[in-house]
Amino acid sequence: MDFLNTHLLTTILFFPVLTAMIVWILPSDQVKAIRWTAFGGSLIAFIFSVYLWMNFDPNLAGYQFEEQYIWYEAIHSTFHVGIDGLSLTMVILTTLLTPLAILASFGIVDRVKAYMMLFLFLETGMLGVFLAADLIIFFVFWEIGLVPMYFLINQWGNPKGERELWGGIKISSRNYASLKFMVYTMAGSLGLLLAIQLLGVLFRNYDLVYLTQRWTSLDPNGTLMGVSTATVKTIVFWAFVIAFALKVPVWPFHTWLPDAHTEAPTAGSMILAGVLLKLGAYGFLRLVLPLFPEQSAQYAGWMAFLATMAIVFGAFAAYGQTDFKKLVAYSSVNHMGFVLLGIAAAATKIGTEDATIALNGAVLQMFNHGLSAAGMFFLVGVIYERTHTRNLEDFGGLFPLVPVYGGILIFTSMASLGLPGLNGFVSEFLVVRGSFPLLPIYTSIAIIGLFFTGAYILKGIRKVLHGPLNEHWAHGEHKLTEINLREIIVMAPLMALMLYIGIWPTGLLDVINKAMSALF
Amino acid sequence: MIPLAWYLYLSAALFSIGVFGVLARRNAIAILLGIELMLNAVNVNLVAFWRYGDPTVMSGQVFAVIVFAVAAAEVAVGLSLVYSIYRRRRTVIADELDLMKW
Amino acid sequence: MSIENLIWLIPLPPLLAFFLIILFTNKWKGLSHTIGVSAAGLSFIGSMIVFFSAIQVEHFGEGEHIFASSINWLPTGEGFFKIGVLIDPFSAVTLFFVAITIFMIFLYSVGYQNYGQPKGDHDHMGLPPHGATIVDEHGHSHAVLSVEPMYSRFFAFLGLFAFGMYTLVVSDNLLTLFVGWEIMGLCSYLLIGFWFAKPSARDAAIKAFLTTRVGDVFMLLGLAYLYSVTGTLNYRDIFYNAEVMHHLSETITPIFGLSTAGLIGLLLFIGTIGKSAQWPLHIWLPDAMEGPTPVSAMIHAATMVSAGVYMAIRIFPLLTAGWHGHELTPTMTFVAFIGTFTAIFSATIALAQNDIKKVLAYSTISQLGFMIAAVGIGAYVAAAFHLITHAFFKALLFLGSGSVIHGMEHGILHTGNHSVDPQDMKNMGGLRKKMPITFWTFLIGGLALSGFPVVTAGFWSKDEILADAFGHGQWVVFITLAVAAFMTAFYTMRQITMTFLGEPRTKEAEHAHETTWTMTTPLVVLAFFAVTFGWIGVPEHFPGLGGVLPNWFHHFVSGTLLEHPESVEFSWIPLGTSLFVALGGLTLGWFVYKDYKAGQPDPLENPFGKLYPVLQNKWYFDELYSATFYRLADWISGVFTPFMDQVVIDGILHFFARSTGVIGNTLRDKFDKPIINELIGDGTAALVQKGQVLKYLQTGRVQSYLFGTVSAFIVIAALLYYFF
Amino acid sequence: MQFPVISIIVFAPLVAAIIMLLMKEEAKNEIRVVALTTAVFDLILSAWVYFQVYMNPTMEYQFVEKVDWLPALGISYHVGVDGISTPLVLLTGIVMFTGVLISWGIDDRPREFFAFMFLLAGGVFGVFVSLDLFLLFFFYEIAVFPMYLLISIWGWKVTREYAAMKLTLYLFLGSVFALVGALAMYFTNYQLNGVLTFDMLEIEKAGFSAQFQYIWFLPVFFGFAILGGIFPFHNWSPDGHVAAPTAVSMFHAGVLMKLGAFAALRVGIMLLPEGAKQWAWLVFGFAMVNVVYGAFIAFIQKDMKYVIGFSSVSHMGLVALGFSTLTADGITGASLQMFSHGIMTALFFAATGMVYDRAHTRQIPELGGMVKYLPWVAITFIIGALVSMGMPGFSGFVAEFPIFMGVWQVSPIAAIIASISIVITAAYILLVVRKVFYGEVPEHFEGHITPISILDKIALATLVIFMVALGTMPFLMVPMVQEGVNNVLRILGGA
Repeated sequence: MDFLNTHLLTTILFFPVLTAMIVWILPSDQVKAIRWTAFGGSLIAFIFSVYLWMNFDPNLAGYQFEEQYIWYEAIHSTFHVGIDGLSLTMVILTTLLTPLAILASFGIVDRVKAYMMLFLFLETGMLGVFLAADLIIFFVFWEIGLVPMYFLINQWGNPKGERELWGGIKISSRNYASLKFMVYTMAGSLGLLLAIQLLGVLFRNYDLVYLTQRWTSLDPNGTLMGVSTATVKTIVFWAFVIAFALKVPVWPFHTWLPDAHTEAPTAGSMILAGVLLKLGAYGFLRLVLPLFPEQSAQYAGWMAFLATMAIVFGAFAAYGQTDFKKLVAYSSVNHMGFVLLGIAAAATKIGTEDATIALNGAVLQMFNHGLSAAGMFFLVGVIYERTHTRNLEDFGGLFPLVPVYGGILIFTSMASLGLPGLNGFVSEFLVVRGSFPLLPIYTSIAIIGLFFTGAYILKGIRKVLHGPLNEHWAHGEHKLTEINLREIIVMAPLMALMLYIGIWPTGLLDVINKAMSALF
Repeated sequence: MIPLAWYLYLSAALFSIGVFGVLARRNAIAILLGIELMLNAVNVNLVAFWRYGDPTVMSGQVFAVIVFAVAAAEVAVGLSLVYSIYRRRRTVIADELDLMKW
Repeated sequence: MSIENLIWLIPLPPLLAFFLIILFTNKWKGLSHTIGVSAAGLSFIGSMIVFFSAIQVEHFGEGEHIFASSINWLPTGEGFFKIGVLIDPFSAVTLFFVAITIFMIFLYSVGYQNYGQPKGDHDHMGLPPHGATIVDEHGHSHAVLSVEPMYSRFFAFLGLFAFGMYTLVVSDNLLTLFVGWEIMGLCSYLLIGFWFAKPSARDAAIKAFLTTRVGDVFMLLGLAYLYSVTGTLNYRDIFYNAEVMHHLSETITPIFGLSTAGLIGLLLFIGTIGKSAQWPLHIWLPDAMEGPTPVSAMIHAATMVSAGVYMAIRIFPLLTAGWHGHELTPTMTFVAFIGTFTAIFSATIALAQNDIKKVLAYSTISQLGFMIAAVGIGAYVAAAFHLITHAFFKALLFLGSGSVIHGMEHGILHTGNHSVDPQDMKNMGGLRKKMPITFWTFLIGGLALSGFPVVTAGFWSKDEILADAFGHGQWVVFITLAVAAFMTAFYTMRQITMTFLGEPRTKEAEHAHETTWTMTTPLVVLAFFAVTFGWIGVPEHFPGLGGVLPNWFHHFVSGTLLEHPESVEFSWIPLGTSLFVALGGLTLGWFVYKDYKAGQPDPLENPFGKLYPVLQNKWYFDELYSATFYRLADWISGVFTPFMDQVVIDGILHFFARSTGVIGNTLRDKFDKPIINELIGDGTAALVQKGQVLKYLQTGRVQSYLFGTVSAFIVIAALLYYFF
Repeated sequence: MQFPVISIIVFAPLVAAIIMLLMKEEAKNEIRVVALTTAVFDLILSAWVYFQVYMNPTMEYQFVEKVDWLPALGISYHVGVDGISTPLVLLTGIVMFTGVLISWGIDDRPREFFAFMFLLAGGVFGVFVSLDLFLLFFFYEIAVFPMYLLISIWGWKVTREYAAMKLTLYLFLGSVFALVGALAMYFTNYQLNGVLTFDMLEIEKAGFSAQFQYIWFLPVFFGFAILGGIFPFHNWSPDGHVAAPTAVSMFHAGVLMKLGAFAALRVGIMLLPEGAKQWAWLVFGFAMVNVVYGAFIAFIQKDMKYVIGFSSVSHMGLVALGFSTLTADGITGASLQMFSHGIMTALFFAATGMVYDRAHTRQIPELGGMVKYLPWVAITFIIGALVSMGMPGFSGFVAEFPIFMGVWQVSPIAAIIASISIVITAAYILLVVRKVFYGEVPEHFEGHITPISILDKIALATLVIFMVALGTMPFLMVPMVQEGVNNVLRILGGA
């Protein structure tokens, strides 16, 4: 126990890897054992993080449970992990969603072992980003996360579908999607890498706290490498922004998302939308705002513009889809837009009450979107497993066949629509409330964008559940079966949380709020 | 006493005969003999220079002795080579021995 | 238990009922409705306790004389955003009528959804029950109504709805009001689309949700604005706080030069437009009649829509900020215009409708227009008064119409001719004898709606509105409303005549018969209030009656806000007008329709001529919208966005991918192979060639080698000799 | 006189080679066993050396042995290792070991094959450890010469003569230049200090005139760098890779190219620091070309070995780039990159070889779905791919990151340009992985693909372990490298 108290973060961080190793030594044909081991492992990680939550003291500023080990002294980088209210929220989200995702993928039969191992590695990758207190460590995990995702999409993705590229080159769409995802994101993080290197060259140190205070205290009129500090900062700022914007993803860097989502396996999409997208937003909060207050303030307008575009066009695009999963995918663009809007607004006047409110909203929105998006993707997966189609036109009037599923779907959709009383509303309201005084125009447009959120959500329900029953699914071998217990168990915690946060967000928000007040 | 030059003439003559033998004769044995002559010519030189130089320094004679040894070994190897070739090719005519060609 | 805690508890029972039914008792219909009704009953009792303890408080509403309690909800930087409950005079009276109506709905639903009837022969979830056939002891098989397949679910939704409405009423701030507001939006979506398998119902549901949402987003904007200006959303902190209001009304915004208060009020009011189905967002309400007749219809026609007016009255100080009793502020003008126009506009449509529910729906819109107009001209007490009376008699009318339809369905099942539309008034007539209770209650409701003098509540409230309009010198408003009132009386009478009077125009109408007690009891109760509730608001100076009863309502409600509006002094003109329009409309309606026969064209068609189809088609507003907004949205989402994503953005990405390949090829073929290889590389091949030539030097003859050696030696020696 | 571990490491392969040549041709298995034992023995010893140095990293050379050889000419047998060469010795041990495992199945004159390979190995070891210029050349030629035979006899029928000849010409050409430079140093040192010595530690202190260094740096550096595959003298290497048999390619790309880079550092930069400073910009420029150019060309190759060959060009360019920055970061990174790339590319060639031996084609479009039959190969190849795209958590990142930091200090623009290669690398390597190992199997492969042997698995596993270990725990290697680099910096007069 004492060891646990001193090494809690590393335990949480590497427990999935440990589990993966155990999974590895299991014989490949023991599918059941493999599944349950993976699930159990991730569950234990979650229990640890709950324990972390219990022992976390929201009133302290700065990192807690810090650990620091020698890692790579040649470039003055140490393995430094720590946690504050912001990362705590994200850690909880990650460790909560991973077991659910694994449970959700019990249906997988093809190369289960590899699949589960990849998933556990993925979890470690994501956790690492949230826990890192050292820029290099941050980057390491940031990139590591890509690899398992790439293979999950590439290998367990939807085998059907072909994508016609230029010059008549045909490529199976899951390859297209995975490659696009991988290379695009790597290209995006290139700027990040270079920027990180620049910082390292300047300060011979990668510790976040140290970097922040050194970098922000640079003489703005001075010069770096013969270029004026302001210019350098601006360039580095954009390098960071683009890297994170790609991941969020912000319009117009979002096109990889629908492809990746549609091709990814259900659980993959859950994690992708639930956690991976948050990495970008987290980057904004953890690095961009603290490191570049002036630049952020200066270019907040642009960020807000992009955010608004994401909200509006995300909604429109979602409305235009006939593929259920694509619809949900675009909804992620739309929702994450609010996160960025909040961040951008906060950037304009960092430290004011409005800014704090906006940030609270943004972080809570990250958490909420994690819940609802994961839920939505899972539900899409549930029906896809049964019908093997995602085309909305093929459904219709399924409600009588699957009342329970229908109920869950409507509930989750409403959460994602931002219905008051469910989690989405609280965060969206906070964002709007915080942003309005700071960026009235963009906020107004964004709010009006909310209308279309409603439109596409209802379209989804309308096409799937309502309307005259599509007899094709009514009987015969196509008969649609009701959502089963395992799947309900996956949804239950998500729905419970949506409701709880919608009604009583105070507990969670309190942590976030203190963190935000301390951070900025 | 006899001037040094005479010895040199002698050895030069011997050497020339040796060279001629090596280049002109077609019989491998004869070529070997030619080589022997050349070596001995060298010996004559060495000994003569020793005698007319500083007799206290023995290096001249030492060299001569080494040359004897080398010559002996070389004859042995050479003859055995010739013999083995003869056994295979039934000839000792050097022109016909062009195995080292490409 | 203190009143405050009790208030907290009021909304909870229905919510509990919702979850209980959804999660557990879905299978057992009886258990479900027991839970539902008793939950509604609990809330009802609670509300009554609160209401009556409220009216016993002296100077209720002034300063601390209210019931309020609040708790921290959202941490915002340093402080907290508090939510809580508040009962002030206005919310007290609202609570009163809400509690009654909701309880009645629950009760009514039991009968309306055919509890106790057998399961339908071929009923499906999502479709209205088609009826069942039973075989009695004599072996005759009768067609009887069948129970709703989703009976339990219906009560669950009702519960959720009740929760929303109660939350909205008891909340002490605009945010929780918005919460309840949206939850009701969801319920209206669920209830209108209750028979989701009917495409019409499904689309109507979506239409309702989205149309109201248009208003909601603006309302949310207003909320954000108000919150960020004042730092709170609490009614008392804003509206009951002089210097806040002063500040709001003094500061000027860039938009239309409105004052901050005005702008915020406007934004919030757009929410009202959506919720209360005011023009131009009125289109959803008539379609909402697709819901299970008439309960869901009555829910969002009689109850939910009042939420819009409720808020409009709540934010009255914002709307009227900077108004000194004379000419209206821009915001007020806007509000008044919307209200008045809607009143007359939808009244005209109601004239030409044949669906018994549609008529009521449009009359509802029109009556709401009255209230909004009242708010617009600064007479919020009148608005509140009409809100409540209207709630009673409109609920009554809807339930009555439901009862009628139910009776008609009896008839249809009896004759077995399912082609007959049980809602079309042309198929009715003479139901007076068949269903007496329904007839009398419906009559009362109808008279109240048309403002039949003195006895009915509708008269007093409508008269007060007209009086205020006149008293504030708003001639346009006054006249328009008067005309609208006239039309109201006319089409109400038309409805009554076509439905109950005269002779049955179809066999079905002949075989219709009275409905069960669970349905008639609510009718009676509501009818009682539809008559009596008016008498608590009789103006002092009203001839004769004036002194008899104190104008309790005015005194009580006017305590809601800081400055108490003084009731306008009496004048004969508005009174005469309202007397005239009510009676005139009624009589005219009766004369026109009293001998209307089956198959005849509607008597109005000839005089109206071309105008008639326009009215029937609701001035083509649906068509207009679908031609503009819907199409635009479809184009953007279906054409423009895909183009931008897949062609433009992805195109750029692919361009990079391709150019990499191109560069690579060029480097390899144009530079690497030809230049690098040739210049530095392929000495190789040539050198091998040379080797081929040179090998001939190697004769393999010992002597030639030796010869070469010697000659070389000689040459070198010669050279050395020559040079040195 | 301490235990001469270095000499044993160096001469064990040579001795083994002689032993094998004396054995009967038919006794193939015995020969293989001998080879394997020697390889293991060397691996263990080099690991031991590595461990010793890791325990106390110092700027000085360790395990130094010095014996006069031709005192008259100042030639001595002088060997020792420092922080930079130790990892390379270990690398050679690993590659040698895995190489033997991989080529276990060679059936065409295994005796000669292994003999030559060990000759090569001995030479490589020698170069890495020798502190005497003459000795260095001596081993250098020993290392280069067997390549010709190995490629031209056991290589790929189509291009082997061409490739072998090309390679030999390039390398000898290069070494000639370098040799001239070396002799120039030798004699100039004699003029300056009146001592005839090839001992590099002496020559370091010679204090050559700046003029002299300016002149002689280029021939020396590029003479060796040719073996490191520096632009524009890179073309021999892809051709050589393609022609060479698997194990030889592993040696070739894994170790031999490092030989060039290492010698270029040891002789070029460390003995002629002024010249290095003078010409750094030129080297920098050429290295930049390597990096980007190699990546671009690899992107369009259809032959697996060509892809890997050109990726080696690109990665070795990073090494040269790192050296040419003359900064602590850059050189550290470069040294790490030498190790990392050695392991990685050895793995690549091993995997490719395994695929080729079974599919009899290296044309990427013709391959597919290998993961079904060769899961080990697939997985290890993928890990290699991650390394080569500089994925954090693997050795590639650990190595490339400091290089880029060094480049930043020289020219930010260059850093940005060079970084493009990372993305391109990711793209083409992923394409290879996807096409070769995934996707559907061409039907004529059905059933013809035999699983790999346990020895192959051991080999692959060994390589992977090192890549991951270095990637996740850089502190296992970095400190000693830093010490070595400090020594270089001391000479450069900086840091």
